[in-house]
Amino acid sequence: MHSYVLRRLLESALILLGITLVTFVLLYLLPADPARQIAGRSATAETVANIRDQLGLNDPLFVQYGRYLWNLFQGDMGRSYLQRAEVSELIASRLPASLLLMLAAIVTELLIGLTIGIIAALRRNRPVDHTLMIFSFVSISAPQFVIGILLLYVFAVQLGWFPIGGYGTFAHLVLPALTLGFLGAGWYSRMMRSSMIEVLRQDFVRTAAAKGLSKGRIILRHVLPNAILPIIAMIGIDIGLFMSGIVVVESVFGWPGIGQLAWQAIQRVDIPVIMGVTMVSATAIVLGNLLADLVAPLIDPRIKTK
Amino acid sequence: QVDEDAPQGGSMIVTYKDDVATLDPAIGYDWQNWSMIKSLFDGLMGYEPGTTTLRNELAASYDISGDGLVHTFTLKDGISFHNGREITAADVKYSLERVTNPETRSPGAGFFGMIDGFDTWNAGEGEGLSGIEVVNDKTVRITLSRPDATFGHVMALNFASIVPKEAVDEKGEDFGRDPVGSGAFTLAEWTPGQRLVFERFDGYHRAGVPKLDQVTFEIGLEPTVALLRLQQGQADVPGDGIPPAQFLQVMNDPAQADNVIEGGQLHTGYITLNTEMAPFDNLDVRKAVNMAVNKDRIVRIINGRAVPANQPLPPTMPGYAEDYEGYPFDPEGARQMLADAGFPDGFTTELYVMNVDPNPRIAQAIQQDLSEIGITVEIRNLAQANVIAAGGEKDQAPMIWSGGMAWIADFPDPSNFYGPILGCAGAVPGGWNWSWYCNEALDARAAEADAMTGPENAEAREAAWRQIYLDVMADAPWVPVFNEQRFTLTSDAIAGDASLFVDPVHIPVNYDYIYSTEAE
Amino acid sequence: MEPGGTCPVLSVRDLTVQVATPDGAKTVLAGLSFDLMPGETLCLAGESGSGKSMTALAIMGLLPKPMARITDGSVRLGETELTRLSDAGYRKVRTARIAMIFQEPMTSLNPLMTVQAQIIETLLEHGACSRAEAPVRALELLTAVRLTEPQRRLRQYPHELSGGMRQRVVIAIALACAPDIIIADEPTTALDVTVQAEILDLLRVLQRERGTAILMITHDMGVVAEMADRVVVLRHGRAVEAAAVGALFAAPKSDYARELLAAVPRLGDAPLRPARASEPPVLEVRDLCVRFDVKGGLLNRTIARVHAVEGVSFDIQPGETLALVGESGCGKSTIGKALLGLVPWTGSVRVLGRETRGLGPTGLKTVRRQLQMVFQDPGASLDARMTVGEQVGEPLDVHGLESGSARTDRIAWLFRRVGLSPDMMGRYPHEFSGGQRQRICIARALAVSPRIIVADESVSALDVSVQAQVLDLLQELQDEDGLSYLFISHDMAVIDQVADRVMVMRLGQVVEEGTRDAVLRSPAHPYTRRLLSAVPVPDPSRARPVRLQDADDPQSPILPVGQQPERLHLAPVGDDHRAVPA
Amino acid sequence: MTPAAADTAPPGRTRRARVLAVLRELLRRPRAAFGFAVIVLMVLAAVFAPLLMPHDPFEQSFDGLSLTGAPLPPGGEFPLGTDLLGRDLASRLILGTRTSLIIGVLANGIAIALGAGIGVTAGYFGGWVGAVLMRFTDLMMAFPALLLAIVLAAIFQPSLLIVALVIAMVNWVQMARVIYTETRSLAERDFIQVQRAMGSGHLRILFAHLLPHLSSSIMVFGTLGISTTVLLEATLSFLGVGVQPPTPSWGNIIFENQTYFSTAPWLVFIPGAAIVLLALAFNLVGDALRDILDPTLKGRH
Ligand SMILES: Nc1ncnc2c1ncn2[C@@H]1O[C@H](COP(=O)(O)OP(=O)(O)OP(=O)(O)O)[C@@H](O)[C@H]1O
Ligand SMILES: Nc1ncnc2c1ncn2[C@@H]1O[C@H](COP(=O)(O)OP(=O)(O)OP(=O)(O)O)[C@@H](O)[C@H]1O
Ligand SMILES: [Mg+2]
Ligand SMILES: [Mg+2]
Repeated sequence: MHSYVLRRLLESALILLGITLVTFVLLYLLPADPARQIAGRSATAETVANIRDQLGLNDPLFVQYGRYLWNLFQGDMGRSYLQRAEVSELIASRLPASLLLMLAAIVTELLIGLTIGIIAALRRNRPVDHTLMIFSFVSISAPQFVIGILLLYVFAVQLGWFPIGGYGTFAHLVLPALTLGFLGAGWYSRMMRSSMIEVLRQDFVRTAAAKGLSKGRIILRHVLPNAILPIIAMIGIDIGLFMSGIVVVESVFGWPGIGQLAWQAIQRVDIPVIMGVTMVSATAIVLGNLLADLVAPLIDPRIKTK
Repeated sequence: QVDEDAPQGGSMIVTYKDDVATLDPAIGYDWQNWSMIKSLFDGLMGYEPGTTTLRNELAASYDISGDGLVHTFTLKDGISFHNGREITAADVKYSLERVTNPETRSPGAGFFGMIDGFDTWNAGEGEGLSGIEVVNDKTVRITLSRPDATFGHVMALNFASIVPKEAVDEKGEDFGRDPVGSGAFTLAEWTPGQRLVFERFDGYHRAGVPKLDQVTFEIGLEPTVALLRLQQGQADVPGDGIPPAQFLQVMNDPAQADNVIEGGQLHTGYITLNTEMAPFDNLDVRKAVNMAVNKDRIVRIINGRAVPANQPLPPTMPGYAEDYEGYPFDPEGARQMLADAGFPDGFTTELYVMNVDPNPRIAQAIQQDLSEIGITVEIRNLAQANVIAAGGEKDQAPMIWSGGMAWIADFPDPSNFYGPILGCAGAVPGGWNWSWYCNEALDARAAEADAMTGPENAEAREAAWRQIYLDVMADAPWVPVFNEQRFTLTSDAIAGDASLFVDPVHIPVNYDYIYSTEAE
Repeated sequence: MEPGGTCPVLSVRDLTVQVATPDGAKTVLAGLSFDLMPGETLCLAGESGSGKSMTALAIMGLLPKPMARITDGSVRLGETELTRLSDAGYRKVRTARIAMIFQEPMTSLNPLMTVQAQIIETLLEHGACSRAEAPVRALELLTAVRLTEPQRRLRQYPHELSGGMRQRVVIAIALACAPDIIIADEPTTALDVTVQAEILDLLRVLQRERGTAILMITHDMGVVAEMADRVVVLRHGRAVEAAAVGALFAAPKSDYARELLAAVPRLGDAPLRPARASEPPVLEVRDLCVRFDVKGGLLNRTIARVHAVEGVSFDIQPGETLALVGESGCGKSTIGKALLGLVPWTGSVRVLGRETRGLGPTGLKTVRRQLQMVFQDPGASLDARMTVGEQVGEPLDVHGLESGSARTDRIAWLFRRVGLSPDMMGRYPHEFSGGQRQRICIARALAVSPRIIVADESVSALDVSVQAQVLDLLQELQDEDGLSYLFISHDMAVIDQVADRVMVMRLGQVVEEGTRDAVLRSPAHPYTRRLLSAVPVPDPSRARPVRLQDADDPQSPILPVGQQPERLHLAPVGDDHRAVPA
Repeated sequence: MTPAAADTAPPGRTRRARVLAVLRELLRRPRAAFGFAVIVLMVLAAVFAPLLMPHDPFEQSFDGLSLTGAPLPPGGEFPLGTDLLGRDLASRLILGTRTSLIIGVLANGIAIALGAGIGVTAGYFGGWVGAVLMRFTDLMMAFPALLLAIVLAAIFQPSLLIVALVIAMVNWVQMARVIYTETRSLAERDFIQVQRAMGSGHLRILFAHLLPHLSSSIMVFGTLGISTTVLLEATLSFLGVGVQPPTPSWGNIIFENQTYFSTAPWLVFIPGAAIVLLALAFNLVGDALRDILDPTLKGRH
């Protein structure tokens, strides 16, 4: 088990290395000059050249990459070109908020999605099922901005149950998590539904019924845990989707997460920040997948991690 | 006109979508932190609140020698930084050398090019700016290498703010996170991505200023949401303005419309026509394009939040040519002109545009107008950095709509619209002169105009600049489209002279002079 | 055993069950009636699809909804009329008064719950004991079903147990609330003969100890003979005959029962196999080894090996059948797969004199034209989404043999060859019975006219009557075309019918080999003897030996890297008969 | 199951006849028929757009805006209202069907095919091929897709093809993961072993035997992917990769106007409804098709 985790960590590290390389190359190819972004519109050509020189942007790609890696290994992610602050600090100040939101969103989408999936599977091909299917497609197709503002308008402005955006308390968390969760719920409900239908056909469900167990218990203890297995792998994948999709929700709710930072950095070619955010989100994704793989055997004893 | 005796006390909340990049006056160069820095720092010069009139700020007096080359500033007495230390002439020299030091990588270094010794110092050689001389504790003498009428304005730029060396040395690159200046406010709290809190600086050199005890900036709020907050009484000024989508809604509601203050802005939105790329190397083609764009309709598309423009300078800028008619909107004539220029069937070209609303919409309007005269325009909808990069290449972007990146003057002087965006200096790879328009005769005249220093020459200088811009228009490297108006929405909780809410150098509002209606 | 009282514990009258089909309702049980007396074992026998499981499910109230429903009749449990019970009422009956053991022990336990949790859950649901007592009760139950190390088993998950152990757990659950009746739906079909014998013994002992009535469902007349007090023979949803077991076996009244009994293979009365002249063998296997790596560790290196097959050697002559027997997991299938190059192996395999070691894909392809394999489960080895005609034709396409109308003709010929009508070609596998599916698999194997067929448990999943048909078919093919078979099975009675020579395997190695008569009539190795004694004998008059055994952990063929299993050596014990000295 | 089970069509029926039979079966189910009708209508709308559009979809008509520059609500001359430039929304939606169908069906299709292909290959071959492919999948999953889009946008001329490619590159990953796991278990099943024993080539095993069994998962992802890709296309257009203005697509109509949803709801909700309808239609048809094509479910309702 330990060596398995170690091996997976090693693999993850390699993947991350690959990602730094690809991202670096892409940024190098990007036809936008960070030096000009720093120098501003009044700068002379010499000033720009001078800045390029100072930042080492004139060096060959591999030299720049090597330097970046070397610093990274020493725990130095560099300083933002535009904000001049340490990238690690910029990220550290925002990461907790991002993780919190992501966690809440995952919980929300699972709560909504799985509930709907379960009901739909149990009422398969009945009107309830069809209605829920339409709901899941609507939720998948809905633009987050619109959902966010609608929720905000109804629950924060009209009903006054929650603050109008911001960060800090549990009340602040509810609406953004709901917005993100709403989208994911559509996916999870569809997958949970088919997974449930599959499990409901299994022999052991019939055995459970033959034991005289109540319907609720059969669903909760026997069907659900088995049906949820394929979903767990999806949660790992989900983290990636959140990392890229979180920007809109963050800006609607004034959530001080990493998405905003990334978005602004990409807009203005702030390479150290882009690299840093990419690394962090890639790490989150890779760890998320790893976690999913590690959690699976806890639920399913058949999966041996050896 | 500004009520200097307004009561002190109270607080206000300003909202912003984007986080504040930095509060280092040598580095901050976007409209959001521009006025924040103005409230945290002071330079030798400043502006009368709500106007474009220069006044002495930290300087008690400002003398210019007859030839316009030597500028002598005397500091006020008893002025100190937020850390309590008294400001001396050495701080002025240090601050100006810091901003021009290549190591600082300041985007504003280029403004100080007229100071003697700039070229060597900025190239990383020598020991500071030779043109700056500390005469005594209170007096500093700055020698220019050429006479420059804009120097007073340059000294009022944020980049010329006075900073304490010990604080900069201590904080290093993090000075922008933890600024120490001598402005009306001090930074009390900065939670990244969430909020900044400014508090009154009790030792401020102007009595009775600032009016407010506290200004809170709530960060990360989408403009639509900021508006909701304001409507709920949870914010006082939406820093990003009224969101375009809600503009009409607000203006149609008399209660809210009452709280909207409209004003001009030193801004021009324009289309650059790359004079180095065919077919825009043909003057008639450029003129035809100028005649084809229906500016009235574009203004209507953005709900009338601008006025049509016909020349580079905005109307509130000295040197604006009131009686200039510009190119008339005349598609028929434009088509004829195009045919005469050898393009009876038009041609196909590209229009680069930044991808933030309303710019793509404006680009589509332009596209439709040009299609009327047979020009097929393909729109390239890109992130800001990519558009800027394309503009800096000689042969990449035939047309660029400047919206979102458009020129807003750094200081209220006509020269500010020329150098980087219309002069030869900007027409280099990586420059901001996206039309690649380079008229050396005009450049020479511009230099001459800037050399006309002193109040006695002001009128002549203005006339010279006016003519320069009219001559630029004769070559039609741009299609000036509109000058954006400012619409500032406020809550009832704050007040002040209307000019403070559309202050030309403080966007969105002049934080120092606005007061709270709840204050005694 | 004498039936206890005179008042039946369960009484089924005129039970009629219908299922919905596209062509309207179909009656799968028509007016079935029988009584189950306290303490007696009643067997429901009949071929696949005759409605046996439907009867069981109908009694349990577990008919698949909304497809199937009881349209008529009554099921009385003592005084209670079950068909009129509400859902909640039924729940109180299930397991508390009637418990059920399902056919598939592999899938009838929840893979995610420990044994203990699954037992306790039942106890608590029916209030059989308090939460605190539950673990103790669970332990008692496991001890009662003779599981070794019951304490440890409680904490294990189903996948950590062998099939026999799992079935014991299922039985323990069934016993949990001391029910009046246990319904066992083919409880041993999926198990090894030896394990089957153990489970049957266990059921008998438990019944004697507790006086539970058992309704046993099976298609195996051997099992019927060993277990039943009375028998009801079902066909097409109707009872064809109901009689005491002795009477039925001695003098079956209905034709169908007679037919069924005649089809039962009996150990020892197989026909003589003609002796054959020694010819060059079609298949020579020398020192075949198959090992699977078990990976692990930081660098994912091999840390252990499964020694699935260890140094097996044998020859097969033209027209000869070599039978391979042994318990589950001893490496029988793996040998078959190795011959076809489906798993990595070492040693030497010569097909028609040609060494196949080191052959590339094209070389293997020619080998595969000579050697084909028929897999154990005909259902699983057919692609459910392709018509059977297509599937039989596939080998022709793969080997580029026929195309166009010649191909169609060939497929039709193959269908006729295995006794199917060519107009079934357009159907899908699920539209066939098990026996028919096995015929299709055989037809597919025959498509390329191979000389040798590896038949891996080809008849284990089939009804006796169907089994007999398939065995006849194989025999016919051998007689006519001189095919050779490597016949893998664990059923001694079947092997007795078809084999020329027999090879007994254990843990990847051969423990005994020789001619059929030598190995089956005078077994030398104790393991062979155990296998033979476990075969249920279809003769109710024979005394039922009680060989109670604990289910033990099967020995493992997995050894750490570097460790080799001890090689066994065969010593001659008679004419053409060798065994490992005991 | 008795040997004399219900007889199906005679052998030797042609492919064409089979397709027709499936189609007939499809149309017999009301929900599937509805879905099918929606798809057909949308395809017709895309093909015959020029004939169907009530107005010129590019014309920024002066009557299309109110005096203050607000778009017009549905009704009157513009049946579905106008957009912020005064263009007829109905016409733009009809024309946008082209892009959105191509993206939702084609680009999504490529993504699904790529994901299924990689997943199935990795799962079927296993070993180092599988390891390399799955590590590559992990890498792609963790990779910032937006960045890729921006770089591509800046380097290439924007076109539908590029969008389709970018979407495919971003969206295949989840599919690959899921299919990989499923293939792993399928590949162990007997009927695949039989194929190997028979000497069947890999292609035959992959396409004739594995793929049909994966169709159910592919269907779930495929139909869900329709909405997501149509919306993703809008994001990409915004970044400059996708179809460029003034060419309409449902996604970019929503995207351009989403901030106006409270003042001009028709600009967001009508194209939104179109996307939901499209995805739903494919889902209904897909579900039915799966049932029809799964021979074990034949005839059950
Ligand atoms: N869900 C169903 N839909 C339609 N027919 C069904 C269904 N389940 C069972 N049947 C039919 O009911 C009949 C009886 O089936 P049952 O399972 O009772 O047979 P069995 O005697 O238990 O056979 P086996 O020995 O194969 O288990 C069969 O003809 C079968 O085809
Ligand atoms: N691909 C594989 N990887 C690892 N171990 C395997 C593999 N295939 C088979 N084994 C192991 O090899 C041993 C022999 O398996 P095999 O399938 O040959 O048994 P068998 O005699 O056919 O059993 P059964 O009667 O249950 O079919 C078993 O322990 C099994 O777990
Ligand atoms: Mg059955
Ligand atoms: Mg086997």
